[in-house]
This record gives sequence, C-alpha cells and structure tokens, in this order.
Amino acid sequence: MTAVATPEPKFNAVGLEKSDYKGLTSTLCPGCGHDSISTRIIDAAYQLSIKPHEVIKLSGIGCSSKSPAYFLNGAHGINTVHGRMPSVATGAMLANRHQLAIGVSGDGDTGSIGMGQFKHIVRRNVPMVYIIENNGVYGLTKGQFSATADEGQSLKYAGTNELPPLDLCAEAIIAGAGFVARSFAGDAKQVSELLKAAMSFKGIAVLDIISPCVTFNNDDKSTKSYSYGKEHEVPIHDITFVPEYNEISIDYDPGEVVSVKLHDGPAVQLRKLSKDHNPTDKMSALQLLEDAKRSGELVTGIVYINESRETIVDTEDVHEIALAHLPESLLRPSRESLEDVMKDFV
Amino acid sequence: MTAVATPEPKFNAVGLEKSDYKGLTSTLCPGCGHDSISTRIIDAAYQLSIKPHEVIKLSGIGCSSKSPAYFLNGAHGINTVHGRMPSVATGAMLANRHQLAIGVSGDGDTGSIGMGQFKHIVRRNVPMVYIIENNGVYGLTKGQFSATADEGQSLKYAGTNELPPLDLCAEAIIAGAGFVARSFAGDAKQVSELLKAAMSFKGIAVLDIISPCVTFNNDDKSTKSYSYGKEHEVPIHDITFVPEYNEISIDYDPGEVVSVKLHDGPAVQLRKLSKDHNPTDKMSALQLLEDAKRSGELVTGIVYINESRETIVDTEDVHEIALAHLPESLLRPSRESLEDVMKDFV
Amino acid sequence: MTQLAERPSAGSDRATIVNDFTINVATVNGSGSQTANATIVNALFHMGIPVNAKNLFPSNIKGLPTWYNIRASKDGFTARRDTAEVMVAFNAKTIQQDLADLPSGGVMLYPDHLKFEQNRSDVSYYALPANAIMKLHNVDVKFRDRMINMVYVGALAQILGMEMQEVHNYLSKTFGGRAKLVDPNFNIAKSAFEHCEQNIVKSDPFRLERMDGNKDKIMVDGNTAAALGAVYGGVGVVAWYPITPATSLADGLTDFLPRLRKDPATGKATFAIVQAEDELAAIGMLVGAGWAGARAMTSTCGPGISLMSELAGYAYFAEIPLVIWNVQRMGPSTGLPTRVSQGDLLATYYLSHGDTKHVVLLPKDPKECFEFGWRSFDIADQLQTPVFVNSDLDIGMNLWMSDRFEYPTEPMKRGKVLSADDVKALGNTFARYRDEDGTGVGPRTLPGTDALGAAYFTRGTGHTDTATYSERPGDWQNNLIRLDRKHEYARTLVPAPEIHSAGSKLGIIAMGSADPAILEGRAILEALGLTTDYMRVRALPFSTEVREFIAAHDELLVVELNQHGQLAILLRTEYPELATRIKSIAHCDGLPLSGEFVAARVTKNQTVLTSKEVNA
Amino acid sequence: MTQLAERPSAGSDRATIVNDFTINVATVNGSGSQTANATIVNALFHMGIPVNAKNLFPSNIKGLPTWYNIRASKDGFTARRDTAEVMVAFNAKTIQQDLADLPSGGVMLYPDHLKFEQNRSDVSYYALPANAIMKLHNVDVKFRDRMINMVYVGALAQILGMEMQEVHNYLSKTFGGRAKLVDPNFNIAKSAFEHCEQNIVKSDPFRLERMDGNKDKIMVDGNTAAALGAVYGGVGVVAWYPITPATSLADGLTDFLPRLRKDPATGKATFAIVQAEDELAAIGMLVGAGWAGARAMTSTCGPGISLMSELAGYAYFAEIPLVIWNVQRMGPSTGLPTRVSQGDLLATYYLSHGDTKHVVLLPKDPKECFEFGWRSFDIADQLQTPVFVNSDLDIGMNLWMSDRFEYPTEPMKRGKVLSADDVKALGNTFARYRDEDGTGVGPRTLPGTDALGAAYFTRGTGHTDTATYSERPGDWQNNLIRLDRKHEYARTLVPAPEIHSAGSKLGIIAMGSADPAILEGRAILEALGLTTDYMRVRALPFSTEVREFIAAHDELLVVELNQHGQLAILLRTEYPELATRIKSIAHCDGLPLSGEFVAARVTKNQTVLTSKEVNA
Ligand SMILES: Cc1ncc(C[n+]2csc(CCOP(=O)(O)OP(=O)(O)O)c2C)c(N)n1
Ligand SMILES: Cc1ncc(C[n+]2csc(CCOP(=O)(O)OP(=O)(O)O)c2C)c(N)n1
Ligand code: SF4
Ligand code: SF4
Ligand SMILES: [Mg+2]
Ligand SMILES: [Mg+2]
Repeated sequence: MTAVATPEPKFNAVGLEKSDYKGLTSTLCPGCGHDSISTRIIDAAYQLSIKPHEVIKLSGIGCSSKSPAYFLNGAHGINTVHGRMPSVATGAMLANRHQLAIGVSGDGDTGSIGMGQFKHIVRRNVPMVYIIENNGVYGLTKGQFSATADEGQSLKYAGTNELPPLDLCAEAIIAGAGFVARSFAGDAKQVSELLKAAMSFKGIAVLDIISPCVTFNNDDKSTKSYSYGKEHEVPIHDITFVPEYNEISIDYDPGEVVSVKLHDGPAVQLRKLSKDHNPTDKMSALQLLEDAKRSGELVTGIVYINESRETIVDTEDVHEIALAHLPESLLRPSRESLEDVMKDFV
Repeated sequence: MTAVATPEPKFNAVGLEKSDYKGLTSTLCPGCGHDSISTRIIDAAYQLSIKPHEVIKLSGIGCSSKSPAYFLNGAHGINTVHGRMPSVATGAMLANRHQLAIGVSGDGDTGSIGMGQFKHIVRRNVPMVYIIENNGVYGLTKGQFSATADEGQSLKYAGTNELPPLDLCAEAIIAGAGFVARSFAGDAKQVSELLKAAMSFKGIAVLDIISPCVTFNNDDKSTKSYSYGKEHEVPIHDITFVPEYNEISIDYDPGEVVSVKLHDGPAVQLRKLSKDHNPTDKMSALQLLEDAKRSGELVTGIVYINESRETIVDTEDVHEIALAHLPESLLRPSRESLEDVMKDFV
Repeated sequence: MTQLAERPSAGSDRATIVNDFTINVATVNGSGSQTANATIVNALFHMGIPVNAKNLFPSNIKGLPTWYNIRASKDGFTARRDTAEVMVAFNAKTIQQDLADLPSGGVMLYPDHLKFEQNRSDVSYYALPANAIMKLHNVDVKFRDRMINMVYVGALAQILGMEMQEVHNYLSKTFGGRAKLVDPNFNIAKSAFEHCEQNIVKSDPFRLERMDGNKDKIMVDGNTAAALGAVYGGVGVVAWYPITPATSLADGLTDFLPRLRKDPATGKATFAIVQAEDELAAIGMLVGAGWAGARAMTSTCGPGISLMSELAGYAYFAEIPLVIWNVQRMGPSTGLPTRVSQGDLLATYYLSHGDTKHVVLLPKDPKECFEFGWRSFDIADQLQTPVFVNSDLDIGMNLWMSDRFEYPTEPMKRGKVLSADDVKALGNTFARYRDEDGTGVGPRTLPGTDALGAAYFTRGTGHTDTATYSERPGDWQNNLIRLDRKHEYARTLVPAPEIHSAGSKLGIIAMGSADPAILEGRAILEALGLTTDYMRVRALPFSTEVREFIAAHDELLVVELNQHGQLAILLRTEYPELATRIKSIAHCDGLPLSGEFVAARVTKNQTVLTSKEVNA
Repeated sequence: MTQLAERPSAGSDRATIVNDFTINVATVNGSGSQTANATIVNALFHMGIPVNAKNLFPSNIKGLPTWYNIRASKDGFTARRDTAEVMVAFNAKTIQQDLADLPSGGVMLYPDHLKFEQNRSDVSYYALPANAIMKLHNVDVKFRDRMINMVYVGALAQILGMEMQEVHNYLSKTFGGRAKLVDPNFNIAKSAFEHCEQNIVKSDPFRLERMDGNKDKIMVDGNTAAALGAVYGGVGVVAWYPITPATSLADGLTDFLPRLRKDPATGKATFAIVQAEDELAAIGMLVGAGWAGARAMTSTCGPGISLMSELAGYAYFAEIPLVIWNVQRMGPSTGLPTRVSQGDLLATYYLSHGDTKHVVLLPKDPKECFEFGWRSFDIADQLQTPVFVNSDLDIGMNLWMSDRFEYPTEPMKRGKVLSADDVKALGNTFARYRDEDGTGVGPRTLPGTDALGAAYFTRGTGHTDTATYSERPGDWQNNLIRLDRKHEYARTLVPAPEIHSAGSKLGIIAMGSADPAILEGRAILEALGLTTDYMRVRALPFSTEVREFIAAHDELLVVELNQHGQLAILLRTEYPELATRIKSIAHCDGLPLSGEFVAARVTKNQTVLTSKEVNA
C-alpha cells in the first residue's frame, strides 16, 4: 500500500477491499433495519481483516434470517429451518473449530420457536456471534406479534398484544452468556464496534439489536421503531474496539474508562456515558435491563461481559485439525485395535 | 363431625377422607423423592378440601412424570409426551377454566427438551401448579445429567458434567411467573404449605422441588441428594398457608412476618428465618438465587410472589361456562348469520 | 365514457374473443396491486362473467416480481391456464420476459416510462402514460406506488370493455364508501380510461361482455371459507403459529369468531385463540383442549406438519379428537412457501412413527372448505382421533368463484361422551377403550365429570381397555387391532368420493384443487372424442366407493400435483389386486394444474406408468 | 464337585434333552439380576453351546417384573422361543403365573421363601434355600438383593450341568479379577450348587453339555456393535438425546471413542459427543456437522424420529450427509418403550412433508450393525443425504451370538468434495447441484475452502443448480427430478438383499431381526416337507435383486414385526405389477418373532391376505 493519505485505506491487512465483503443485493424492504446491520457486518469483517472463507454464516427462517445472503459472499452460508439455527451452529463449530460463525436470527426465530435451542446454545458456550435482529414482529409472515412485542401494543393487522415481552438479553445472561449487548440498528457506530468486539470474543456473543421493521412495526409508539429508538436510545458507554490491548490510548480520565481485554490480544474500551454500570457484574446487568424496561429507555451497549467460561470446543477437547479435515489415518483405528476390542466379546 | 378431640378430623370440609385422595401404588424406586412429593400433594388437596374431580393432573415423560398416577385417582390425568406438558395444560385450561391443574415435570422434561414450552407457559400465565421434581438427572433413562446437574459433578455412569446448571427458578422469574418457590422433598411441612399456597394462587405457580433420585444421583456431594439437602437447606422463612386472610394470627413480631393475601380469600404467612428477603421484589429474588448458587446453600421458600398479572383465561375473556361444556346453541351461530356473512363475498 | 368494446374493433382482422381469455398482471410485490387486481376480478364477477384468479407471488415482502392471473371463462372453467393473452406489464425487471411469454396475438399494456425492446410484431402494444396521470392527480408520494396500479384498471376497462360502474362499485365497497379513498383511485382509473379512449387504437380481439354466468355464486378464498366453517362447527380452542399459506385461515378465525361467537347474553367469548410459540406447542394445546372436551383446531402447512409429528401420533394413540388444517405448499423442506402442491398426502396419512394412520379430508374448493370446516369436528369427535384437512395454497389463498355455503345439515355429533349420570348408571365405572359396538370407538368422560369412577388416566403407553398401564403382549395387540377396526369404521364416516360417470372405461382419479383442471381437461378430451369418467377422492381412508370405481374401469389415471404420485401410491397399496390398472400422472412445478396439461397428458398416456417410471 | 449332569438322571423316564431348551429367569427389575444372567449366558457360550438371550424388561427402574430368556440350541438357532422349559421363579408377584406358563414336563426352580400353589403335577419343582445361603455367607444387606441371584446360577449349574469353572471365569472377567467381588458371588453359587448336589433329586430331562458350536463367534449386543462400527467409520460428531433402546448405542460411542480415537500424537479427541437438549437439537447438530464436513450421527428411536422430521426433510433437500440410527421400539407414540417392533419403516422412508424419500438400511444382527456402522457414512457421503439405519431393541439391547466383525474392506468414500485446488482448476466456480454424471449427485465444497468461488449458500428453499435462490417452476422441477435420479442411484449403492434359494416357488421376505425366526421357521417347514426360498431385504430403496426375487416366485410371504405390514406395503407400492403375489404376515405384540410362529403362519397361509384383511 502507498503512504498517500486517504480517508480509509482501500485494502485491509489481508489485502481485500470493502467490496470483497459484499453479499447479494438485498430483497428486504427498503429501509429495513436488517439491511443496515448487514452493512455493519461487512464493515466489521473488513476492518478486522477477516478472510471471508474463514467465516460461516448461519440463520433460521425470517426476514432477518435471509440476511446472511446479503453479506460476505465469500463465506459458506446456511439458511436452516425456523428456530433451529443454534443446533446447526453447534454442529458446524464442532466439525470445524477454526471458522468464525456469524449467526443471524430474529426475535420470532429466537424468542418464540427457538427459545429452547437459544438457551442451550448459550449454556454450551458455542463460540459464535449470535445476532438477534429484533423488530417485535414476525416480518416474513406479515406482522404478527413476536415474543418481544410490547405489552398492550396495538397494530392494525395483528390486533392488541396482551403478553409481556421477553427480554432476550436477560435470557442470555441467565443462561450463562459471557457477552451480551443490546444495540439499535440506527446507531451505526455502536453496532460496528460491538460487532468487532463480538467477533473477537471467545465464546458466544449475543447481540440483541433493535432492528425496525419499516413495513409492519415502525409506529412511533412501538419501542421497536426508528423514531422510538432515536428518541429513547441511552447508550451506557461509548464503545471502542481496540485491535491490540497495549495500543489503548488513555485519552480519558481513568475512572471514566473501563477496558476489557479479550483473549487473543484485542480489547474493548468502554467510556462511561449516562449510566453507572459495571458490565462485568451479572446482577448489575440484570438490574440495568429491569430499570430500562421500567423507564422505557432503550439502553444500549455491552450489558454484560465475562470471557472466563470455556467454550464447547475446549470442553470437548477437540483436535486442532478441524474434525471435518482429519485424514483417514486419524479417523479409522487400526485393524489390530479391532481384534483387541473383540476380545471383550468372548 | 363429632366434637371429640382427634389429632386430625377424618373427613374434610367436602366430606372426604384422606384415602379418597390416593392414587395407584407407586412403581418408582423405594425412597424416590418424587413419591414423597406425591404424598404432599395428597395432603394438600385433602387439607384444602378440593374435590378430586375438579382437578386435572398433567405430566410429560420421566419418572417424575409418572407420578400423577400415584395421587388423586379421582381426577382425570394425562401423561403427555416428553417436554410438552405445558402446551397441553394450556389447551386444557382454555377448554375448561374451572379445573385446578396440577402439572408434574422433571428437570429433564422442563429444563432440557421442555425449555421453550416452559418459558412460554409462564409468559402466558396459564393458571396451574407447575411442579418440577428436580433431581439433576434423567431418572427414567438411567442417570444421564440433566440441565440442572452440578457443574463438574462426576457420576459413575454419566461421567463428568462440564456444563453450568440452569436455575429453573430464575428462568421462571425472568419469564414472568408470579409465584416461584424452591423446596426440598425432604422438607415435608414446607412442601405441603407451598402446595396449598400454589393451589390457591391465581396464575402459574412454579415449584422447583429438589427431589433426590436415590438410584442415580444420591451421592453426598450431589446438591440433589438427600444428605446434601438435609445439611444445606436454608429455609428463607417459615411458611404457613392461611385459608382465610382475616384468620391470620399475629403470633410474631410484626416485622418478622410478611403476609401475602391471595385473590380469593386465603393468604400465605411468611415468618422470617435466616435471610432478609423481600419475596415481592423481582431483583431481590434473582439476587437470592445468585447468592445461593455461590454459597452452595439450598435456599428454600417462596422466592418470588406477585399475583397481579392476568391469567390467559382472563386475557382471552373466556366464557364462564367451560368451553368444553357449552351447548350447541352457543357454539353454532344462526342460519341467518351465515347468510349475512356471505354478503361480504358478493 | 365509451367502452372501447362498444366501438367496432379496429386494426385486427381476427374474430372477436369474448369472455374467454386471461389477463396477467405483472407487478412488483409489496407495491399494492392487490386493490387494483381485486377490482378487476370483482368487476368481472359482477358483470356475470365466470372468473377466477391465481396470485403468483414471491416469498418476500417487497420488491420481487409477482404475477396475478385473471381468467374470464364464459364456459365457467376456473382452472389456471398455461397462457395469458393480455399482459399488464408493470414490472421493469420482468417486462422483457413478460413480452416473450405472450402468445401470438397477445396484448401488452405497459406504462410508458418502462423501457424494453418491442421485439415482437405479433402482439398489440398499448403504452399508458402512468406517470403523467399520477402527476395530473397530484398523488402524495406515499400512495404513489399503490395508486399507479389504478392506471391499468382504467385502461383494461376501456380496452376490453370492463364496466367502469363495476369498478366504482367495488372501490366503494372495499373502502367502505369513504369518498376520500374511493374518488382518487377511481379518478386515476378514469383518466386512464379516457386516455385510451382518445389515443389507443385497439388492435386485438379480446372483449368482455356482461353475461349471466354467476347466479348464486360468491367470490371467496378457501381459508376464509374454512375459518367460517369451523366457526359454525363450534370450534372452541384455536392454537396456531403463523406460516404461509395457512396464516389467513387463522386470520379468518380471528375475524369471524369475535363477530359471530360472543355470547350475546354476556359478551363473553365462546372460544379462545392462541398464537402459540411454535407448531409443537400449537398441537399440544389442541391435545389438551380436545382431551378436556373442546373442539380444537389449528392451521399449518408442511413444516408445521413435520413438527407436529410426535404429538399427532400421541393423539392418535391416546384417541383425542382435534382438527389440523394443512394448507399445503410446495415441499420438501421450506421449499417454495408461496407455491402450491399436493405433496403431503403420505406425510399426513402416516404422520408419526410406529404404525400410526390418520384420517385425512381432501376439500376441492372454498365451498367444501366450509363444509369440512364443521364436518371435520363431527368426524374427529365421533372417531376420537385427529382429523387432517389437506387444503392447499391454491384453494386457500386464491379468490375462487364458489357456490354459496350451505348451513350445516345436521346437529353436532359429539361422539361417545359419558356424563356423570351415565357413569353412575353404569355403576360408577366405565371402560374407556372397550369396543362395545364394533366401531373400535370406546366411551370417554371429560375432566370435571362429577361421578365416582368417571376419571381415567390418558397416556401414550400401552394400556388395557380400562385405561390402566399394561405391557402385556395381548393387551397391546388387542389395542392395536381395535385401532385398526376404528380405521375401518372411519371409512364409513368420511365423505365418499364424488363420481362423474360418462360410461367410459378410462377413469381419471384426482383430489382437491386438481378438480377444475380435470373438469376442463375432460371437456377438452370430450371435444377430441375421448370420453372419460372421473372420481374425485375426498378422504383417507378410502371408502368402499373408491374401490368400486377402480374395479369398474380398465385404466385409471391418477392426476395429482406432487412429485411422487402419492395418491396413486396409496391406491395401489390399498388395492394390490387392481394395482396394475392404476397409472400415475404426477406434476410438481409449483403452479396449479391446467386443463390443457391434463388433456395433453391423458392423450399421451398409452403406456403403463408405474411409480418407478414416473420417478425416473 | 459333581455336575448333576454327570450323574445318571434320576426320577425321569423321558429321553434326555441336551443343549436344546430355554431357561426363563423371572425376577424383579432393578434387583441386579444382570450379572447372574450374564454369567449363565457366558458360561453356556464358553461351553461351546450356541446360546442367545432375550431380556423382557419393564419400562421403569425398580420393582416391576422382568424376564430373561436364555436359549441353548445345539442346532444354532437364535430366535426367541414361545416357551421356556426351565423357569427360575424368583419373583413373588409373578410366580403363580410363571408356573402356569411352563410347558408340561417343565422345570421350576424357586427360592423356598416364596409362597405359591404347586397346582401342577407335570413339572419338576426344585426349592432353593436362598435365604439360608445368604445368611450363611453373611451378605451385607446392601448387596443382598443383587447377590441372591447367584443362588440360581449355582443351582442351574448343578441341575443342568453348567460348568462351574465357566461361572468362575465369567465372574473373574466381569469383576476385573478382583477377588473381593468374585469370591463372594462365586461362593454363593457354590453353596447353591452343593445344596442341589446333596438334596435335589433330578426329575427332568434337561442337560447342558460342552460342545463345539461357537467357533469364531462373539457375544455382543447390536448397539455396542453399531457404536464400534461408527468408530471405524470415522464418525466425527455425535449428538444424541437419551431414549430407550437407543441410549446404549451412544453409551458405546462414549466408551469406545476415547479409547480408540484420541490422536496418539496429541492426545486430542478426533471426535465430539454432545448430549443434546432434545432430538430436534440432536439432528440440528448433525446437519451443521455434516454440512461442515464431519461424519455425523445420532441414535434415537420412534419419538425422536418424529421430532427429527422437519430437519430430516431439510437435510434431504439441502443434501447434507448424516446418519441416524433408529433403534426401533414399539409404537405408536410412547408405546412400549422396552419392547421391540419393526414399526418405523414407513415413518423413516417417508420422513418429513412434501415428497421426501430417504435411504434406510436394515441390519439383522450385531455383525451387520458393525458393518452398517461404518458403511452408512460412506453411503451418506456418496449420496449427500441422510441415511437411516433401522435397528431395533432386540438387536440393539439383547446379547447375540455373532460372527466376528470384519474390518472395513474398503477405504473411506467421502463422495464428491472439491478442494480449493479443485475449485481453482474449475476456474473459481462450481455448480453445487449440477448432475454431471447421471447419478443425481453434484459436487460440494466445505466451509473454510480457501478459493474464490468455493463458497455457496445452502438452503431449504428452491434453488438453481448453482445454489442460487429460485422460484422458477422449471428450476424447481429439475431439482426434484434430479433428487429422484439420486434415489435411483441409491439403489445401486445400498446393500443388496441376502437371498437363500432352495428352488421353491414360495418365497419368504423379511428384514432385520426377523431373520433368526425365519431361519428356524424355514427349518421347521423343511422338516415338514415344505421348502421355501428366502430374501432378506437390507435397504430402502430396493435394489434390482429385490424385484427379481419377487418375479421369480409365485407367492411371497412378507413376515414382519409390526401392525400394518409395512414392508409388504412398500413392496406392493414399488412393484404394482407383482402386487398380488405379495402377502403380508404382520405381527405386533412386542415380542421378537419365533420360528414356531413363522412356521405356523406360513403353513396356515393358503389364502391371499391383502393389507386390508391384515388390518381388519
Ligand atoms: C416451522 C415453521 N413455522 C413457521 C414458519 C413461518 N415463518 C417464517 S418466518 C417466521 C417468523 C419470523 O419472525 P422473526 O424471526 O422475528 O424474523 P423477521 O421476519 O421479523 O425478521 C415464521 C413464523 C416457518 N418457516 N417454519
Ligand atoms: C422425545 C423423547 N425423547 C426422549 C425420551 C426418553 N426419556 C424418557 S424420560 C427422559 C428424561 C426424564 O428426565 P426428568 O424429566 O428429569 O425426569 P426424572 O426421570 O429424572 O424424574 C427421557 C430423555 C422420550 N420419552 N421422548
Ligand atoms: S417486512 Fe419488516 S422485517 Fe421484513 S424486510 Fe420488510 S421491513 Fe424488514
Ligand atoms: S430412578 Fe431415580 S427418579 Fe426414577 S424412580 Fe428411581 S429414584 Fe426416582
Ligand atoms: Mg422479527
Ligand atoms: Mg430428573
């Protein structure tokens, strides 16, 4: 690369351009929150200089679940069935531990039909970025309420929702997730930084991103609308992803900034904004969510972070060579060993 | 009844004897915690003078799920499939709102395969008593770890469990349950009082009862064993179910006792024991559970209680006559009405 | 205004074709062409012209190509046709291909701002100044996309002779008479009409003319009809999970139940509708409700059917009545969610593991959806078993011209339910699974029955006839044999096939939405001199008439809309001694069958097609 | 010690019956009779007597009746027999019925503390002082229940002539030689032996004698064999959920994989085993692993199969290799979880909605379980599709005398997987679903392949042959037709049927664990003068040999262990032109078939049994 000062270098550290991270043209509604998240994924992968073929993209079914087709054409993708992406991701990561898994789901896909698998993938700590594009409705089936819809909310088509919303961040924390963040598709910078942090996190990183459905749930009164998000977003902290921990520049008062080191060098730097929140404390995280629910604030940022848990790849003690690529010599024991085993049977 | 002083009256208020509440002879292992819970259910129903035919008994699959056969022969029972009792209970209570539903499940039935349905029945607030007979293993399939097994625990057959346990009380609270209790099958008095309170509660009452599996998980080290429970049980409060609220006798210091009135007259009286705990506060309940997990104490009692939520029967505005018993005149609209509707189609 | 149809046709020397052609409207989905298309369908319907509509829409919300086929058929044929003569090309992305798809002599209407190559000289091109008209009417940009579609409504009216009064009537009805909505839409159509009147020289032979073909008919989709049938069938508990094309059936219930089934005395609901968290929960709720004694139903399709598999087997074995509407779409897997198929016959008949076998009803159109809507509950209650109703996307979501619905002809049949008094009269005992009358059906009690001995325990495991747990080989076998006896009894309760006999030795067999294509195919064949008989199977298990029909014919062609010829498979399985007569014509591309297809395949069929050959 | 068998038989004037009778041990489950029973089986096996064992246990953990049948057969027959001559009646609850079940001339051993009525004079009663012996040995109450069973081991040894040395050998082996465990058990047996020696007058004709019938045989259950086969088949990811009778297959993997499949260089696992939260998750994990390129498998049974339905259809359509062991138990629904059936043939073949059709392998015994354990992966990889292996509870959980396992004869076949270099050589492009060679199978790449153009998108929706989304009718139809072509190709890859020809025009057809009963039934029939041919079908879809066998016989009797005659149904479906020759003998009571049953039903069969008659 030349030393000419350009706003952003055209090629990243692995020699790829931004366009190398593109997907197919989206077929979602113009303005759909999901599309802006896809753009952020493209940004983050480009900025982290991830090679596309090292990524796998996974999803369930829904408008949100279509979006893996709209980023990173160079990565293998799998659009599974409704609500079962977590188990498919689990199997894929066991088969090839070296891939970076990016899963995209919806609030229906995760919170309704997928609730059981969601809880269990979190419990197993499968290393992946688990994005919930949360719009409070089932977009693809035309606007029914999902399990995260506001209690008492009325929509022209879906009527009135009588049930309280599930809080998917709280669900993730209770189930044992080590990285839980809430964000807003309208907050491009935060989503990008969160994604970079999540992609660098060891273990499952759950991102519950409010992603407005402009066609079915973008009413001012809906907590999942653009206007509501814009008016009520309260970022807990200003997030900066730092590729190398030692590069962290202490521009701020030490008390104002928390830096969380991630396992392989990078860190996230959190500069306190509105709230006093300790993102490494589970109860404080739950309290934050509970308070936000009461106040109606859209509190965004890293709700909880703790990288200490082992991932399933570690607990299963999986071979360094991806299971998918092991040679026959390691997959089929010797003829003698079979004779030996059969001694047990006489 | 005569006025002769007997330890317990032979007939209860509806003229039934204790034996009228019996079930078939249990086929569980002698000493199984589940059997003692069945006995407590018999006690509670007898003491509350519930007519057996007004009860429905429901379960999934497992040793625990067999137990509805072992109490209340006079009640209709349904042993469903693994993990799906919640949905069956939902349908049954919509069809006949006047029944008292007692559901019995296991930690596997609820925490593994049934996690999704469990969260959603809680969210819908289906009026019922939901008992989890929690032994940390799959009894009926011979001792594999369930999702509530202790992290790091080793069992001869099942090997070592690498995963953190789910806390089903915390799961219930997060999902919106209004009555959440933890107890211990070895604590007969507490289980009985809790059951009476739960049976009188309006909405879903979740009882997570540690119920030792004497065959597969009764090791001293297991937090689900009798010996562990006996040594580590820390009741939060002494619970007394009071059939009529105004009968509550204030024998104690007012600060020592909290009385929670239930919708139809009765109340639970909680006399503080070891812990300062406000069972009507959600965050305090979660904190209690978190602390207990860290300390290894088996904290028992009413973890959370709040009767304010509407049940599904209310939100659906279901007819006073059970849907199952509506006459044809209310089920089939008139011939004229059909003619009227068809006008829309021309 | 002058309908162009009233003027002498100019520029075409071909004979006029009246009320017998198809209009294909190509737009972008989510652009709001529904109102425009419905206007055309309804206008034709009210002009007395037999009409039908097939919506070919993509599986997304906005922005992909969508086609809407409107067929006028003076002879009353309502099957899809393979060609459309009049193309309304309002989608820039497909316009070139849409042109290519026109038959020779076809018509192309398009907005003049769309660029494409007019590379065919055998079609009539009519350009419409859509943008200019929108500008003229000063339409708010928010409504522009939607209202521009009224341009083709007006143009078609003028060019083909669709009555503007009927356009107005429909708009009034659909907008509840609100002039604020009716007028702007109508005025755009009118401008288009006037533009055509003044500028377009008609060079095609197609015309619409008022006739009297629709007496006593209604226009309705099958899902609405099914919902309404269920309302009159006394449905108590509805549990469902959204999925195309089954959603609008649940929507119908959500609309009609509050309207028709609140107790006038108390205002209380005599029903409950739950949007479940998934299909496993939906069927679980039905099991609970059916067990407790309410009439319970769901609507779903393939993926939901698969997920319901375990509990469907449970309900079969524990003998719990419930109704599952399977509005079939194209599978396997997620398949084509907005395309039709009859591909779930085997899946529903054999749903669940271990010798399970279900009752399946096969409605052909909205009218039968209404009937099966209520009748399915009677059958389920009488048999104490799940009943599947295999409708499909074509029936369920398209607008059909249908006969009026008939109010249920019989009072509800609730099957063998013992009351408290009944139980007492039996000496406070009863045998839940005892077959007293050879039907295989035992008596049941409902939870809450206040009689000693009324309670029993329901389970998916082996049991004696008094519902106690048993692993004894004899108990198990007796129970399965009784369940098979019940299956035989089911043959006598389900709707018998509909048979059209014309004295031929060649019989066509079909089911469900294939019906219009068969009717038209037979007419084409008849015109070619080939007379056929026809049996439309209406249920599984087959009733005796099915065998009789097959036995009475030398050759049977089973025409169906799936890949493996599933109806043919089941017929051969059931009647091995007649198996060689049964040939399969299976087709599976996502489109409803056409009469042309049926006629062509029947004509071509001279050799025996076994399932193997069909599959090859 | 003197084996009673060595003494002249006293008190019985009947001819001695050597090595040809069945012992039935009746105990209470959870009482720990496994060791005692296994001792007997192994002692017989090591005496060179062909032996087999059928465990009839209840679906609970402790306290219900359980029976263990041990058959000695000098002729090498290993089917269950309908009667057992020697009853070990150690269960108070069933002792009276157990006595009633004995054939005339039978033997009854019982502990002398059990009270029952000796209401038959045609059997020999031998009372055993079990409590006295336990007291003598001062057994800790904790082990009492378990060790009392050694009393009948010693008694049988003495009465029948089972060698005490072999009893000792087995105990040594099973307790790893630890004298602290071996001795007390053996001593109890010895005391019982001595008691019998001194006090019992043998009045029955049954004897065991060392012979040489088991050369090169092993004793093993099918689930262990299947697990071992998978280990040698290179299984990578195992995901499973506990369910009887499939659990011990997963247990086998949990035992063998760490032992045999840790990389000796690094000690790291070349596998991963996950106990999933349910069967939906288990198959989901297989889909992920199979897609990513690892060999993936699960073991489950009926309820799990039903739950896997949606994702099985997905894997079929998205073409992802994986292996599902279905260790069949009795259905429908939860059914009889500890009883055997072959009732999932239709369920697995047609699993999922919308024209799905699977490959199913049908092993007959542990040896074939081992073989299919590895071969199923080759077939799945070559076909890029799920492969079901329908074993059953009888094969899977009972101890079978089996031929030794053969080490895989061929290197692994991984199917069409393109490497990065392959993709580059193709010009950085490839067509995932293009059928270049008529097999219907296209090439795939694995995630992580470092070549431009290597990535593709997998989905359950319609697609072109380059894996891009498509709703075009032609694309859809081509894809389904190609999948059917793949199904045809599968016929050539799956194991061909095993055919026993004796030149008869009467053929018996069966599958899986019915085999021993068929072999014995044919021998019985042969002795009666009726020669039969026999084809054991080993897979779906059927290979050409299946048709040939049917075509070559006048009458075919399909004998199977289910209610609806499912194999007969599929054969008739496949070969309509031969359908009338195919008769069904289906039996479904939870017990393995016996040779007597087969012989009796074949003899009785003179009239055509259609599926309808069987169902009636
Ligand atoms: C088993 C099954 N049930 C139902 C559906 C229909 N379906 C498709 S997407 C969807 C909901 C999607 O909602 P969400 O996950 O919130 O995604 P969104 O479209 O809102 O982004 C449903 C119910 C399905 N595909 N599969
Ligand atoms: C779909 C399905 N999968 C698996 C099983 C096998 N199964 C029966 S009970 C059970 C676990 C029961 O565990 P739990 O709920 O904790 O009950 P417990 O026996 O410990 O009381 C399992 C896995 C089943 N019956 N159905
Ligand atoms: S319907 Fe909603 S969620 Fe779906 S693409 Fe449109 S805006 Fe997005
Ligand atoms: S196995 Fe465990 S849970 Fe089951 S009955 Fe026995 S003690 Fe109870
Ligand atoms: Mg959504
Ligand atoms: Mg348990």
